[in-house]
Amino acid sequence: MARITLRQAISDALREEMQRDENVFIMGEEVGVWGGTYAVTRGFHDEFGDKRVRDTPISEMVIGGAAAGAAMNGLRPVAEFMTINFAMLALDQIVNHAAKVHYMFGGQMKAPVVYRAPGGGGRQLGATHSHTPDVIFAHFPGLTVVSPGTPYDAKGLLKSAIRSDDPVLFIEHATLYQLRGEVPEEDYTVPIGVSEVKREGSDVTIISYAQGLQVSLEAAEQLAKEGVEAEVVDLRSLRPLDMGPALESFKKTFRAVVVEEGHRGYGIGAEIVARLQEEAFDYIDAPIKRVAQDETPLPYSQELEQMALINPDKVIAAVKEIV
Amino acid sequence: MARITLRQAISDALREEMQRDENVFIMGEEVGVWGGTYAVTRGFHDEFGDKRVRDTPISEMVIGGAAAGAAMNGLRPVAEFMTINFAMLALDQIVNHAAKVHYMFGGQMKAPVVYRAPGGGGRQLGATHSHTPDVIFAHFPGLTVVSPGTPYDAKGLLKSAIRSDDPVLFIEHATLYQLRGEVPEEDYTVPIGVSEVKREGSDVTIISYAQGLQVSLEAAEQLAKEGVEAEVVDLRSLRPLDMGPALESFKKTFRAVVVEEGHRGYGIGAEIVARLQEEAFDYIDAPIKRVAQDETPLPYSQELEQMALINPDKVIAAVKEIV
Amino acid sequence: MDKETLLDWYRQMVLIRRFEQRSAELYQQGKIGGFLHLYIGQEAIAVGSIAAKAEGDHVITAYRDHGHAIAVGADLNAVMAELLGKQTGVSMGKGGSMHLADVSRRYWGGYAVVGGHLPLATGIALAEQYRETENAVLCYMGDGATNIGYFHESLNLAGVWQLPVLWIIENNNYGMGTSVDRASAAPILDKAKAYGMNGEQIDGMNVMEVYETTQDCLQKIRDGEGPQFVEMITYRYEGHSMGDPLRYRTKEEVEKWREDDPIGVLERHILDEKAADQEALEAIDGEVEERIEAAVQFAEESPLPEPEALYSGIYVEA
Amino acid sequence: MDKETLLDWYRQMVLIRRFEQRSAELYQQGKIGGFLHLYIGQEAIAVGSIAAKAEGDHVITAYRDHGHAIAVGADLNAVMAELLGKQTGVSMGKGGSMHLADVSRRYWGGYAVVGGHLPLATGIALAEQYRETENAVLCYMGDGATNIGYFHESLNLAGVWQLPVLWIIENNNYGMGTSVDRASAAPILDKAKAYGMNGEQIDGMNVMEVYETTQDCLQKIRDGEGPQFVEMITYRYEGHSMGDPLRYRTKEEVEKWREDDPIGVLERHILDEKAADQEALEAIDGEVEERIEAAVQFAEESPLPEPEALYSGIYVEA
Ligand SMILES: Cc1ncc(C[n+]2csc(CCOP(=O)(O)OP(=O)(O)O)c2C)c(N)n1
Ligand SMILES: Cc1ncc(C[n+]2csc(CCOP(=O)(O)OP(=O)(O)O)c2C)c(N)n1
Ligand SMILES: [Mg+2]
Ligand SMILES: [Mg+2]
Repeated sequence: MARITLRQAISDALREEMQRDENVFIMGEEVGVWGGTYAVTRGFHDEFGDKRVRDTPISEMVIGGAAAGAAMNGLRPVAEFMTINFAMLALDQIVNHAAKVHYMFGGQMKAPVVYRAPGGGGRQLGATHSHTPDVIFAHFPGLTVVSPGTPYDAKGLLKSAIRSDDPVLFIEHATLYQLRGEVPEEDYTVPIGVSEVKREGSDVTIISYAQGLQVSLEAAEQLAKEGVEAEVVDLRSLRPLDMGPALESFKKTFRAVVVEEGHRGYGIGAEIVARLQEEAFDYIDAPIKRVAQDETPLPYSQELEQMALINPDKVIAAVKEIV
Repeated sequence: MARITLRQAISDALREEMQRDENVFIMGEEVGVWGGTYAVTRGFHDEFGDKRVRDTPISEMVIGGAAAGAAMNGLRPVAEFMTINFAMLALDQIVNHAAKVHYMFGGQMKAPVVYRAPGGGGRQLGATHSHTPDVIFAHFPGLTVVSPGTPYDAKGLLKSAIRSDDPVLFIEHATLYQLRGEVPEEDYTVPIGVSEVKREGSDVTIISYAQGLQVSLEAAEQLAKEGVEAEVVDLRSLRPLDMGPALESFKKTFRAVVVEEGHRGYGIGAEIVARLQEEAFDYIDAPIKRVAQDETPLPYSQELEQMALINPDKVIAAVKEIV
Repeated sequence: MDKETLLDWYRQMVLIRRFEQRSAELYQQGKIGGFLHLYIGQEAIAVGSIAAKAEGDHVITAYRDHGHAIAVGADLNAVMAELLGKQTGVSMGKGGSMHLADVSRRYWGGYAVVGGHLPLATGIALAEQYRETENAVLCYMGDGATNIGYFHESLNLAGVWQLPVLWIIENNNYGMGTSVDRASAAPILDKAKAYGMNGEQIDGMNVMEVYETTQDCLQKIRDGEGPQFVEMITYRYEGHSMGDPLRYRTKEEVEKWREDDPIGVLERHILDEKAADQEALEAIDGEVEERIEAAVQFAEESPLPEPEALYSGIYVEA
Repeated sequence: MDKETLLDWYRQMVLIRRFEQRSAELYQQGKIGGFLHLYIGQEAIAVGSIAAKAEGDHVITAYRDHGHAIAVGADLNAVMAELLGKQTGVSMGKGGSMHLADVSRRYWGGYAVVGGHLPLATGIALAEQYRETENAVLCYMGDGATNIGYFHESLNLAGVWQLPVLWIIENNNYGMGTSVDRASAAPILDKAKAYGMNGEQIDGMNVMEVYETTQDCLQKIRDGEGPQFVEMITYRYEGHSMGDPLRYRTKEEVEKWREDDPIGVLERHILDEKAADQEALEAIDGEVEERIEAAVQFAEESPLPEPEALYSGIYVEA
């Protein structure tokens, strides 16, 4: 197995799916000639041409909807929002159209579209460009929302997303693009809606995903040096949400910390906490902690921004409060 | 005190504020000649004229942003989204512009705008028109989100919202417009960010707001007949969120049910559960329950739609599971 | 136009008119819930334009969607059953009046968010272009919808990519209570040029004109001239939806428009051309009446959706 | 144009140019983070148009906002400090390059969501109309921004309400790597008519022309002719932001545009008109150099924001 970056993993998944199925095409701002703002689709325009690598105007609403429409009419579009911040402009198309047509018309149509959207803070892009608003999309039934934390999962989940008959929002974390990991050469998929234990441990359960997963794994390594063995569960999919591995782990450790990059209030962590206490009430030995982004717009200043974001130290501190 | 409808309470608050401060004006689709889709601004156009009662084109994005811009430049706009479903089109203007300019520009400007938005299900409007997406707005720091459950609170909170220097999303529940309650003649306000016990009880704490509050109060009445005294806490504001009364009550009852009209997953209730277990861990005697909308797009069929929505029976059932 | 065609159009237009009138009654009786937007007055548009469509062409519209459903030939019983929220409805009772579709007839349905279907139309057209077919999309919208961002982004993208879409503006003079001049900074026709389209304005009360213009436009699209834009002037006689206080227009205005009633216009044409006599038309009216009543009966007798339906069909992959 | 004015414009344009070049260096040194969008090549637009504004007029733009900040007269030290994320920055280090504002000069700042400031501009103008002042809003945007829904809704509303806004399109030929013809279905000027505006296209590399046109437009607005629309043709010599792979244009194209460099154009005009000699211009260059270095020094020596700043100022009412 090669060790490739998460960027490469996504790029490979896209390329391989485009080679496999000629109904798969990509569209979005700067995906073509530019090669993708984050260089994910570099070389695609040369390889696949104008028809299958489509630069769009700056028009998020129609990117969201045209991709859905093309999907309804038989294609397999992968629409890229340059960043998830701009996907907020397409919210209505994503959660109110793509996610609803199958149900609302009694099953007459489906919208197998994939929306790719890089997000996250930590790059000094200021308040409007640094969102991790995953939770607001995950709130809506009908949409599938996944967000990988490793190159392996990125490639496998993206393939599943493209092959899925349902609309999928595929959230990438821009600070993970450089992350390297083992990825097989041969075709494989990672199932949507299946969480996974990424590190075993017996003292505390850390539940996270995407960039939070990497922060959690780092925290777990440091904790191990201090004799605390954390089990790290990667949600991978936010909807459908598979609580299985998290519950199983929690029933073993009796303690949990949920780690996410988005804002704490009404965030992903809240749902996880609620589910744990609903479904494993008898196992709660200590308050379930949340480590999340502070509730402030993200400032430009690097020093201030970093204070607001999650990091391994914050996870370690939360763990120590309960073990 | 007169017993007036919640519709009248909102209408009165608007009228009185417009009379008090000439910088207050209203804008939105059909607020003028039509008199408001839900008749909230009936008569306003005649009373205040074109300048202060402004019909707009069907353009939610600019409604959201022009109101914010006018607020930045000294006015006190009350912009109406015909329904909160359409406010989703203005998400970026609301949470990324109105809610951020004060912070992002280091305090140089403020955006004292009020967005009114009726929402909710139960009227057979189908999947796209029946949202209670309160949580997705409440997730963002910088925005204030309130949603009253009684005529008294509606009037008092709307006045506070209009007088606030911060952007406020004021969520109305369309099925509550006919609800009657006592409202004083004289000027008063209800503070933003202050929860309130709406019914006292010692056996279980029911935490809710807006339409959920009414459902909860009805459930509490029936429970009382069976000897269970529920304390009902009304959040009123979702951001800032005042957990005080809920915590106090919970520390007395050791049991809680959170009731909301929106979808369960990643909903308001999740945050309340997370906060209760974080801040009153030693008092949890039973799983904290959530009663919320099922995770399905809302169907048109009345029978199916009602199944998906909350009602007193569901609240009662949840309470009985834990008392 | 040959006699059969004219009579067929007459039949369809009367069918839509009566369907709408009957629906209004059912709404008053509480048998239909939610919103109900009647197409009365605009029948010539759906009928004339859909008559011009080829089999492979697509249709998509807003919530005022009964007329288009009937014109594409959706099963009348199933359409009525949908309005009553029944299991047998075109959308299995989940969509209601605003969300009728019949994908088997390439009718992608009605959409309730103003302008929300325009991006979808763009994408549906993109798929046809991608597959290099000759098929086009007929995308209908109201005058009010031309002011929303969706309109701009969709027409622009269609222009840039030269997608096979015919944008049909059903200008009935109002978006709810707001007249076009209070909502649009320029006449609607002036908007076409901003997207590289010529645009045409026609009488939407005249089914023959609607048919011919639509045919021309579709031909242009198939000839590779790119997306087309037609504004069809029409009027809705009833309120926007049920319960419209109608404060924004006068009775006189409505009466004036009645002189142009699209069914009246066609009827006069048929009689003038001697394509049929009054009796023949009345026979059609009677036949329509029967079909409508049969549809109502079917709908009323149909079962409600099974409770499990609530939870099924949220995802294709369960 | 009188001599002082020409020299003042020259000074401002060189100041912007040098500020941008210096910023690029600081970015390379890692002292500026995030995105940095340089205004090099477009200086004539901010300088010429803002010179035409009355004191009460407002300015608002997108993320490519340094030029406008300098042209409105924002404190150069505070602007540079903002880029370095310092407490002394115009936005207290919270905004960065993309979010410079100086509300004391009615500069509402730069906004990073493409088109996101257009609705705000509309509202700012509405407030002036509401108060019945003569003040207008100069709202700048890129060519790429004309394709987003915000553009449509904002220009339409401004048209319907006849708001005092001057929409200035800085057409620098590209939105990131996408040329205008790959992004807009029609020439940008053709978009004005859809909002009931005439629209004008001018040479954005000529500060005199920019000034005069802006003055005319503002006069029209004050004369009650409603919102105005100007497309100013320009070019950005640098990449879109730092790290642009520049695959979408040729070196030759860039070189060709350099012949029209706005500073070169003005310099030739000054020398031709004998408003000043080469020496006088060099003196200005030197003076600018000093101001820039002083600003860099100020910014570098300024303190970082206090940690508490993270949590303050989220709400006006804490
Ligand atoms: C985005 C959005 N905003 C507002 C509404 C409420 N609304 C429903 S129909 C309508 C008027 C639309 O007018 P027009 O496009 O002219 O169509 P018509 O009803 O005349 O057929 C409005 C404002 C909506 N459904 N969606
Ligand atoms: C809504 C939105 N979509 C995409 C982006 C990413 N983006 C930033 S600048 C830009 C290009 C804008 O081009 P133009 O309006 O011509 O302005 P210029 O950069 O040329 O000054 C894009 C696509 C964004 N900031 N906001
Ligand atoms: Mg209309
Ligand atoms: Mg540009």
